[in-house]
Order: sequence, then structure tokens, then C-alpha cells
Amino acid sequence: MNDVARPANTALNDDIGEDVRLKLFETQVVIREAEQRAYDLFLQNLVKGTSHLSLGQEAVAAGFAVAMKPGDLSFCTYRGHAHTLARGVPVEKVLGELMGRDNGLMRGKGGSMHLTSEEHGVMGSYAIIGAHLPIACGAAWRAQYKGQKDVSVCFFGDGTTNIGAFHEALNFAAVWKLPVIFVCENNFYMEYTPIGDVTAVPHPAADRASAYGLERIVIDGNDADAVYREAMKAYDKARAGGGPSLIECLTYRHSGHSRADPAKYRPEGELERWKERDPIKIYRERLKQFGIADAQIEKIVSGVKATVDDATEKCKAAPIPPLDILTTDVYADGGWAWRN
Amino acid sequence: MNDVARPANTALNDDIGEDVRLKLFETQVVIREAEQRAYDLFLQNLVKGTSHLSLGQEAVAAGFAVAMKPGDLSFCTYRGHAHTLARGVPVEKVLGELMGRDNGLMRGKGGSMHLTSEEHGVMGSYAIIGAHLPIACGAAWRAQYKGQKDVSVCFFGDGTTNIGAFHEALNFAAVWKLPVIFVCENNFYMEYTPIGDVTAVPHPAADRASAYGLERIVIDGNDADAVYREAMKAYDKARAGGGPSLIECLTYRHSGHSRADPAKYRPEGELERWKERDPIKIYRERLKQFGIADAQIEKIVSGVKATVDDATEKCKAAPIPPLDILTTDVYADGGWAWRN
Amino acid sequence: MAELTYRDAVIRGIAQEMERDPDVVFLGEDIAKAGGVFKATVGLYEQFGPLRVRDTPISEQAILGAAMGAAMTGLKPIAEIMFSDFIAVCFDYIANEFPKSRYMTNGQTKCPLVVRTGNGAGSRFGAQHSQSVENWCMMIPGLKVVAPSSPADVIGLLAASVRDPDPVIFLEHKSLYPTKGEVPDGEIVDKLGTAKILRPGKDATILALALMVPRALAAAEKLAAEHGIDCEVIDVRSLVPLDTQTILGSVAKTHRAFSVEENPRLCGWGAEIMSIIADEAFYDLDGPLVRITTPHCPLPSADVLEDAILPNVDRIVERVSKTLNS
Amino acid sequence: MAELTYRDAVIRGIAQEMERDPDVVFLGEDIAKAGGVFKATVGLYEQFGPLRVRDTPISEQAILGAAMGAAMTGLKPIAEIMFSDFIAVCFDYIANEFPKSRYMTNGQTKCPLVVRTGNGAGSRFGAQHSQSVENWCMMIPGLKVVAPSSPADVIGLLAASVRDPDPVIFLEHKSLYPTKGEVPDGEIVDKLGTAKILRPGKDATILALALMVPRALAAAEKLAAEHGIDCEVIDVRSLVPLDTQTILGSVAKTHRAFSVEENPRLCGWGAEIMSIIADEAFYDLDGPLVRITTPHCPLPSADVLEDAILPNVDRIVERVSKTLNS
Ligand SMILES: Cc1ncc(C[n+]2csc(CCOP(=O)(O)OP(=O)(O)O)c2C)c(N)n1
Ligand SMILES: Cc1ncc(C[n+]2csc(CCOP(=O)(O)OP(=O)(O)O)c2C)c(N)n1
Ligand SMILES: [Mg+2]
Ligand SMILES: [Mg+2]
Repeated sequence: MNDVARPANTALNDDIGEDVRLKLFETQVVIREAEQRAYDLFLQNLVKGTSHLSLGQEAVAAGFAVAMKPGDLSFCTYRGHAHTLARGVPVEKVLGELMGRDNGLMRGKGGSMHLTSEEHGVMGSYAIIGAHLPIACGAAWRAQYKGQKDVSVCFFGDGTTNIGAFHEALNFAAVWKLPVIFVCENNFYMEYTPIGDVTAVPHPAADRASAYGLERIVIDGNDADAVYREAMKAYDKARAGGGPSLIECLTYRHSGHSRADPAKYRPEGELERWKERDPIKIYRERLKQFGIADAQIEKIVSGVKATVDDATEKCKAAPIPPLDILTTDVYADGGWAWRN
Repeated sequence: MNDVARPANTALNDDIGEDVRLKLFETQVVIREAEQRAYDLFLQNLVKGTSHLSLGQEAVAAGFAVAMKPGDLSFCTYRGHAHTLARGVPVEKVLGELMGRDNGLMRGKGGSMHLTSEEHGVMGSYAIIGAHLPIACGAAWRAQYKGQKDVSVCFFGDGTTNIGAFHEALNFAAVWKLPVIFVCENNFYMEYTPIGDVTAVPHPAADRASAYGLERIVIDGNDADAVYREAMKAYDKARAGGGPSLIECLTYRHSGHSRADPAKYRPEGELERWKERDPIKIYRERLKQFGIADAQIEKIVSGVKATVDDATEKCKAAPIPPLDILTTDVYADGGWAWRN
Repeated sequence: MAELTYRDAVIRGIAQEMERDPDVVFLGEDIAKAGGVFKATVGLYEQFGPLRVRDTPISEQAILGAAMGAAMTGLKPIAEIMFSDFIAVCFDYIANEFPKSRYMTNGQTKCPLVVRTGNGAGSRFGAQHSQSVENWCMMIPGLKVVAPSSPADVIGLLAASVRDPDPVIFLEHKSLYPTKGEVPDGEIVDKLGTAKILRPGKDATILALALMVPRALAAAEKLAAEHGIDCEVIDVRSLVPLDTQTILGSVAKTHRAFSVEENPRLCGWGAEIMSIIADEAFYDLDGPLVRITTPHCPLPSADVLEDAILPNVDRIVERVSKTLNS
Repeated sequence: MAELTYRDAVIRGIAQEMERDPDVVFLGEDIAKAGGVFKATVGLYEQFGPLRVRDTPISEQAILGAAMGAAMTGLKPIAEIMFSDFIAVCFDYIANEFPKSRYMTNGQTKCPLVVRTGNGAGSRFGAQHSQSVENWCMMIPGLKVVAPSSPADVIGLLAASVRDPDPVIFLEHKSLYPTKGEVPDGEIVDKLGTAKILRPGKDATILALALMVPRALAAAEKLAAEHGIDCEVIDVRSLVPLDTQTILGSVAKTHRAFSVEENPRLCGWGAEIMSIIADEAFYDLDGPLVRITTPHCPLPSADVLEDAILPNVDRIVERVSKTLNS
């Protein structure tokens, strides 16, 4: 991680400022608390199916989301809770979906891997590796064509850089100069295999940037300020017609790949070292450094906890989805009729 | 084409030597004559289907093929006549296949786009862009696994570098250090669209090499010596366990993309400029420079012409395939039974 | 009324829709400046300009993915996949993305796009450029699948597809591009999910699609003339939605059914329709349900071989007459 | 005899073949060091080492392409595609490469490989990780397609697949991994293209595959006990080659047939089989051919929804009894 750009600015009123910093912190805490709750609920057998947590990766989601304007679009993967929450989707809707309740974001029809809230700009979570990169290009093409100023932001992992769709999307976006940002969350593992074992270059995304005429960007993905700054730069460039960016964020997931994974493949001490660089710990210190009082910090945390508790209770009490939604919304007419 | 490596060596007894040079010349002439004949036969409506000629690109096919050892494997595209002929497959077999005759390489079952002659190391011609790059990796994996010393050589065009399979194959080959050579024949056009219009980098293959930890190689694809030298280097490296190479050969097709294409999309003068660098013209001069007598050169040419004439007559006289081969060889038992 | 080729009908259909709605955009390989490898998009670039008619890299996943993202956010893209066989390299969008997003998101996501593609055999292109892949699409829930057989249907069904709020796979038959037909003047808009009885008859129903439609019609004439068998020929036109009413109605009248399918046999659209008839119209039937298909085999390249492998008029006549006379 | 899970049977099947033949190699994502995401390959890396059991990048096209190139040149690769839904991202190999190369080259090219993949619903994974894609494969000429329902069949059919000289798609049902069954000791080698009559009966034939097999069997017991209907249950096992003899033989005896298909309805294997029966055994039939399938719809994630959408014992019992009593 020698090549990580670390923020040098420690002035009190720097380019980021207090309001944004508090928002960055709160967003990270929301993700942390909601994800931890998702895990607890899974242990209680209340979350069925699979789920892929971003514990430890909160700074990436927070940094990119807080830098967005309303109307900007997020395209996520199966590891999409964090990005969905970061856009302001209520915790209850997310937990409800994970629990397969009728109050879930998609009433249980999508599940953990497909969180979508178009009203919040969350244009879907995609569970086929790489598929959403071209899709994000399409949304960006629409903005370009219609002269709209939103950007499309597409999140994916290190492992995703080895699939064909990654390559096609990057070239396509670069040639068409699309306002799309490709964010690689390099957490150093595909499912259970270290990314270095299966990738020809040390930086799976950044070392490919030049193949698309793009700038090589690697940042500290555990520092929300670093993420926020790079996001702002990329969004500004995209909105100004400067085309796509590819940003590799170095980070680490504290839990296993999915709920089924105890992550035994990690070398000893690796998790501990990364926990020292826990993004929320880092950011708490950052806030202190900028003179934010402990009490204010604690208030944010307890506020989030209360929200998550409340959401949990509401989800537990929520009904399961009625069976009459089983075959609705296959087609635009609301139904599924394939014949007359 | 400033970055093209041009051979500097003009000594009489250089690294290539007379025998190989004559072989390089003859191979190019075989391709030229056979392809031109294929075109004539198409004009006579004796070649049905489509066909994709390599007129103007002969030096690539000749250079790589002549540098091969028996047992080395070629993987070609729909533009595969050249590479098939370069491995020594009889002209008659190729023309027969194009004409849909029973004496064709595959008795008319494959056609122009699928020339295959395993006995000559031609492991197939593939008509889905990019598909054969991973397949060539597999053949190279077999060599690696079995400790066999052959190399697998995979030919494709500039346009192919933008499809997903290209990316997957390159990364895969690099990570597994496979004895496979990826040869990009950059003829500056995909079908009818200039490659620069749809590619984010000036050199569609070479500018991507670093994305797979590979060396950036661009050569003059119209100079068979340059091709031969680069091929030898790459084969030696592969046989020594040094892994894959990606080689971009700059060249140009004199005819349209396929038989249906008058190639009107070319800027005026472009074809003429490239014809000045016709690989066969270049190589004729090279031979003279090395003291080969005109008479010897002409003898080679007329020998090839006689072979092509003879092949043409044989094909014209050859029967069409019998209908009883319609459903043979779907499965290994020789038949097509999907039920009992 | 004017006589138009199927190829020119594609151009006119796209132009009609692009003129009507500025949100209709068109992308694909070699479709813009070059006018398409089948010359079925000639002039559109000149008419609608480089922002609406765009050449792409050889990146079928990017083409379909971009079409989807654009469709989700407000455009109505038409994407060309040059040969339908290439659907295999971007099948994730066809199978997993377009057709599932609306359902998975409980109705939030829309995907109004059209994938046009050159389908079918007859050009001596061999096994990887000649397939009939309508069933690759028909079997995926959430898609609509259309395959016109005449120039007028091309325009009308293409217009209906572009206006449809769901993803539509629009299969143009390569061997029909040069064929001609009468086309009404002015705007033409047809209706998805409607089969057409092209020849009424009382003895048997023949179901056909695309290139098989003219063959089925010719076979019906021959069956009438030479065997005294009066066949009703239905152009299925739309595999999804499927016009089972017209089909079952016909079988109720004729009591016999045949399909003529260009696709290799297994799991073809004819299998689906026959399974519907065998369930819902069993007691209407007077005899076996018979499918006439290309053998379950890859396609050969040589002209004689390719001609011999597809269902043709004689094979249809023979199968139908033998079945009815046995 | 030992009791084994379906999951462990996969391991044993692969190990049996790798022990036998050093040309059998195995590649896929997370299959080696980690033992597979379904834990169905645990221990193989340790037993056969890093040259024969290899982790790959997330590059399904590279996985299948490499398997093909290796198969063409002398190895017998087993490739894992983690979830069968991902076949969509490498479908070109399934649809255009593996199955066509031998034919196109007039028999020159061989392609003896096995693609193993986790298929089917029941794990609450949602629409992109739960599909039954057997028909995506069945409809492609040149492939063989197998889907075992029991641990013993897993081993025997996997061995037969690895030894087969043609490309085989081997569909393991994810919801069957934890199920147990008796497995004979020693080497087990079964035969492709053979269906199994698991329960003889005289009133109706029920055809089922994979996860639907235990449901069909349970339904048959209930139909016997509660409705006095004696069903013959056939585990189809092999879609290609298809054991039409066993199927037609059964229908000749029972005069009625039902399919129980996990796949969405359109163009399912049941359609193909029903179309064969409706053609070749029409005069054996006493009534409609009925298909019981998952609705033609993407799959939902929530447990209650997923459970409700697949064919289950009650739905089978109801459909069969109503049909036979009407
Ligand atoms: C096409 C495809 N192949 C394989 C998978 C299975 N899979 C799900 S997540 C994953 C690892 C992805 O790694 P990475 O991109 O680094 O993202 P991370 O999970 O680490 O966030 C794999 C292989 C998939 N979903 N889609
Ligand atoms: C997947 C796929 N997409 C599109 C095509 C149609 N096609 C055939 S050749 C070709 C152009 C290829 O260009 P390039 O790779 O530069 O090779 P060249 O023809 O110039 O030798 C295209 C687009 C195809 N065969 N396969
Ligand atoms: Mg990762
Ligand atoms: Mg080219």
C-alpha cells in the first residue's frame, strides 16, 4: 500500500468541511450498524438466503455516495447493502428485504443481492460478476445524449476486473467519453482466493487503466476523506464531459465473503492489521483531529443505533409477502402472461 | 508506424539464412496465389458462402508459420486461409472446402470460416470473435501439464481486442504462464469501421499488454523477416517456460473485409500507400538484396502458380459431398443420435 | 402501397420509429457509417446523425448492457447483434439481466429496448453464423420474442417492439432480406402476440415462422393440388407473447397440427406449442402431433448440404401427407 | 455400501476419475484451495495437487475455453461453473464451440470434457443464482446433458461423463447437496442416456429430474394412498441422450403422462418429451399430456415465495388427480 495517496490537509476548514465530514461519519456508522445487525439476524435465522457484508469497506461507499448529487446513479453488486444505505435508503427497507418481509425494498422478490431503490438513485444490485459495468455505461450514455448532468457510478470488486464485461465496458466508456465512474473496491480477495493468485498485475483495476487510455488511480479506500476527494474529482470531470474514471480503492472486508464463509483462508494477522485501519476508527480520530467533540460523535452513533433497533423491530413485526405477488411485475403490464 | 521495429541486419549470412528466407517467400506466394484464386472462383460463383481473404497480410501468416516446429499449434479466425496454407495444408483441400466440394478439408461441412487440419497443427478456425483465444490457452495448458514442448499460436484481428474473451484469455495465460502466443494482425479495420473509432488506445493489442504484465510489442507485419524474428523469440520464450507473448503486427488487407465488401469506407490513397509496402514486393526485394537470383524467385512463383492451377482444376472436377454426411460426426460415435 | 424488400422494411421501420420519438437511439457494430453488414441500416446514420446512430466496438456485452442502462433511464434503444449466433457471447443480458430486472425490483426497473439480429440459415455461412436461435430467447421468462416473415410485418412488428415497454428480441431472417412484399403507405404499427392465419384450411394446421412461412405456404398449395389436403397455415410471428387462441382455435377446427421449425429439434418452439395442444386440445385431436424441424445437428456450410438439412417444401408435403394418410 | 451425501458423492466421483486417469484435470473458481463454494470439491487439491486442481480467475469464458483447448489436445478436463446461471456469461462455448467443432471439422476435433455446475432453486439466492438451466443446454445439438438426483447416480453418471468422448454438461442440484443416499463401495460407472423407473405403476407416468424426483416420488405415494392412483415415476437423469425407449415404454403401459419440471415453462425438456409422446405414442394415450412446471417467471428470493413457486408434492398430487379424474 505504498502507492496510496494519503490526505495531507489537516487544516480545520479544509476543502471537505465539517458538515460533509459528519455526513461521511454518519454514513459509515449506518452501514456498520445495519450490516452488523444483518449478521446478528442471520445468526438468529431471520435472514435467510445469502448476504455479502461490507464491514470494513464502509469508507468507499460513504465517500462516493456523500460526494454524489441527487439524481446521480449507483450501480451495485450483490455486496450492495452498503451502497444502498449510503444513498439514504431506510435501514428498515434493507433489513426487511434481507428477512424476506413484505416491508422489504422489493417485498422479498429480489433479496440481499438485488437491492434496488430507483427513487434514491440506486439503480440495482447485480449478482452476475461484471454485468453492471456495461449497464452503467448505458445510463451514462443516456445522460450524455440528453444533456443531463448526472453521473453513473459503478461499484465492483477486484475479482471482477478479470471478467470480459469489465474490459468491454471500460473500452466502450472511454471511446464514447461517457460520464461513468468505475469504482473497484480492492479487498484483496475474490470469494476465497487471493486476487494476486489469479491476476496478472498487482493492481487489478489501476494497472489496467492505461489499456483504456485512462489515468492510473489507486487510493486508500479506508479513508473516507481520500475517497470523497477522489470521487469529487471524478464526478466533476465526468460532468464536464471529460469521460470516465477508473478508481481502485484499497480496502478489506472484516467478515467472510458471504454469510457462509468463515474466511479461514486468510493468513494469520491479516485481519488484525486491517482492523487497525478500520475506516470508522480512522474517521472517528479524524473528526477529533478536526475538533469535533466526543459527545457529538456519540450522539451520531447512538442515533444510528436507535434507527437500526427500530428498523429491526419493525421488520420482525412485518408480515411475510403475500403469495399473490409471486408472478407480478414480470412485464410492464404488471403481470406475467406469456400467452393470450 | 513510427514505433515499428525494422530489421537492421543486411549481412548475407544473417540469423535467418537463405533456406528460411526462401520458405518465407514461397509461403507468402502460396497464400497470395491461392487467395487470389479464391476470389476469382467467387466471381465465377464457384465459391459460395462468405470468404475473408488475407491479401496483403501474407507476411504475418508466413513469418509465424515458418518459425514453428512440427507439432506447434495454430488457432485461426474466419480469416484463416492464410494461416492454414502457411502450415502446409494443400491448396486443393482449401479451395475444395471453399467450393463446397467433397475433396475439401472438411468435405464442405465447415466452410471457409472453419478451416481445420489437425494433422498440420491447424486446430481450427473460429468465427465467433475472440472465442479461440481461451481455447488456445487450453491447448497450451495441456502442453504445460504434460511437459510437452509445443507452443500454441493464436491469430486474431485488431477488432478482436475489444471483446471480453480477449481480456480473459490474456489474464489467464499470464497468470498460468502458458506457452501461448497471441498474434494481433492489426489491419486497422474491424469489418467496415476503422479500429481507431472504437478503441480507446492507438495500439489495440500492444497498448493493452501491460494490463497483463506483458511486454509491449509492435512490429511491421508486412515484413516477413521482422515477423519471423519476433515469432522465434516468442516461441523460444514460451518453450522455456517464460509464458505468453502478445504481438501486434501492423498490416493491411488489400481486399474488403469479406467477399461482399467493396471497402468503400477507406480514405482515398490509403490502399495505394499500403500496396507500396506489399509484403511480397518487400520480400522479393529482400531476396534480391541477399543475392537470390531472379530466376530462382520466378521459379518459386511459377511453381506455386502451377500448384494453384492444378488444385483449381481438381476442385472443379471434384464431386459435391454426398448427403449421407449431413448428420455424421456430431458425436464421437460418428453419428448424431440424441435419443435411443 | 409499395413493393419493398424485407431489408428495406427494416430500414423503414427503424426510421419510422426514430422520426416519431427522439428517445429512440440505435447502436451496433458497423451499423452507422457503413449501413450494416446486411445493408439493412443504410441511410439511418445520414438521416439521424452520429448521436442517435452509433457504431460500437466488437463488444456485444457492452452493446446490450449499454442498451439496458439507457432503457432503464429513459431511452428506447435499438441494439443490433449482427448475427443471432453472437447472442451466445452476450447471453447474460438476454437471460439474466433484461428479463429479470423488473421482477427482481418489484416493478421498479423498466427495460424498454429492442435487440434486432440476423437469424437463420441459407447463406452458406456454416455452423456459427446460420443458427435459428429463437428458442434461446423464447425459453427465458420476461422477454418478448418476435420473428416476422414479410416486409409489412417487419415494419409493423418492429414499430410495436420499439413502442413496447418490455425487452423484445426481434429476429430478422437473413435469407428473407432480399425478398419482396407489398407494404402500405404511411405509419404501420402492428401488435405483438398475434399470429396470422395466412391460408385458411380445414384438414390440418401448419404452424410456421420466418423463412419457414413461405415454405409452409408453398407446401400447403402442393398438398391441396397433389393430395387433396387442405391445410391452414399459421404464421406464428410472435413466440412471446404467444397467440394460443389463434392456434388452439385452428386445431379445434382441423383436428391435426404440424409445426415447421428451422431450429434444431430439441426444445424448439414447436415442442412448446405441441405440449400446449396435447394438454389443452387433446380431445380435439384426430391424430399425432408432428414436428418438422431441422435435424438436431449443427449446420453445414456447403450449399448442397445446407439446402438439404433445412425443412423444405417437399419434406413438409411428404410428412403431412404421409401422416394424414396413415 | 455407505451412506453419502450428494455433495460428498461429487467429491468421490471426481476423485475416482482423477485417480484412474492422470489426464483428468479440474479447474474452476475457488475449487482448489478453498474446496469450492458448495464444499463439493473439498480435499481434491490436497489429494491431486496444484497442477491437476487449479483455481482460476473470475473468467468463465477462459475456464470453458481452456477446458476445450485442453480437451482437443489430449486432456480430459472437468470445469466447474459455480452457479449454472453463469453459463450465460460463457454460453458461446456451450452453444457455439464445444458442440460444433467435431461436426464442422468433419470429425477431426474431439472435445471430451465435463462442465459441472450448481443448478436449481431452494437456497433463497434470488433470480440470478437459482435457475434450472438444463434446457439452455438440452436445446444445443452436440452436447450431452445429465442431471442426477441421488448420490449413487452422481458418482456413476459423473464417471460416465468424464469417460465420455463428447462434451457433457453435468448439472448438480444445489438443494440436493446435503441429501443422503446409499452408495455401493468400489468403482461406480453408470451409463449416459438411461432413465430409471424409480417406482413402477400402471395408471400414469410421471417424468421428473433432479430435485423434482423426490417430490414426484412423494407425490406418487400420496396419490396411491389418498387417490388410489398408481403412478410410475421415471427419473429422466439424462436429457441428452434421451432414453425415449423407457419413456415411451412406460406410456404404452400407463397411457397417461405428466412431467414435473423445475425450469420455467417455455421450451422445457418436458415440452420436448411431450411432443415426442404426442407424435409417436399418440394412439397409446388416454388423455391430455400435462406439464407441471415452475411458472414462466423469474425466481423470487424470500423463502416463502421461493417455496411457493416451485412444483411441490401437493401441486403434483392435485394436478395428477384432477387430470385423471376429469
Ligand atoms: C459471472 C460470475 N462468476 C462468478 C460469480 C460468483 N462470485 C460471486 S462474488 C465472487 C467474487 C467476487 O470478487 P470481487 O469482485 O473481488 O468482489 P468482492 O466479493 O470481493 O466484493 C464470485 C466469484 C458470479 N456471481 N458471477
Ligand atoms: C462475437 C462476434 N461479433 C461480431 C462478429 C462479426 N465480425 C466478423 S469479423 C469482424 C471484424 C473483426 O475485426 P478484426 O478482429 O480486426 O479482424 P479482421 O477481420 O480485420 O481480420 C466482425 C465484427 C463475429 N464474428 N463475432
Ligand atoms: Mg474482492
Ligand atoms: Mg482488423
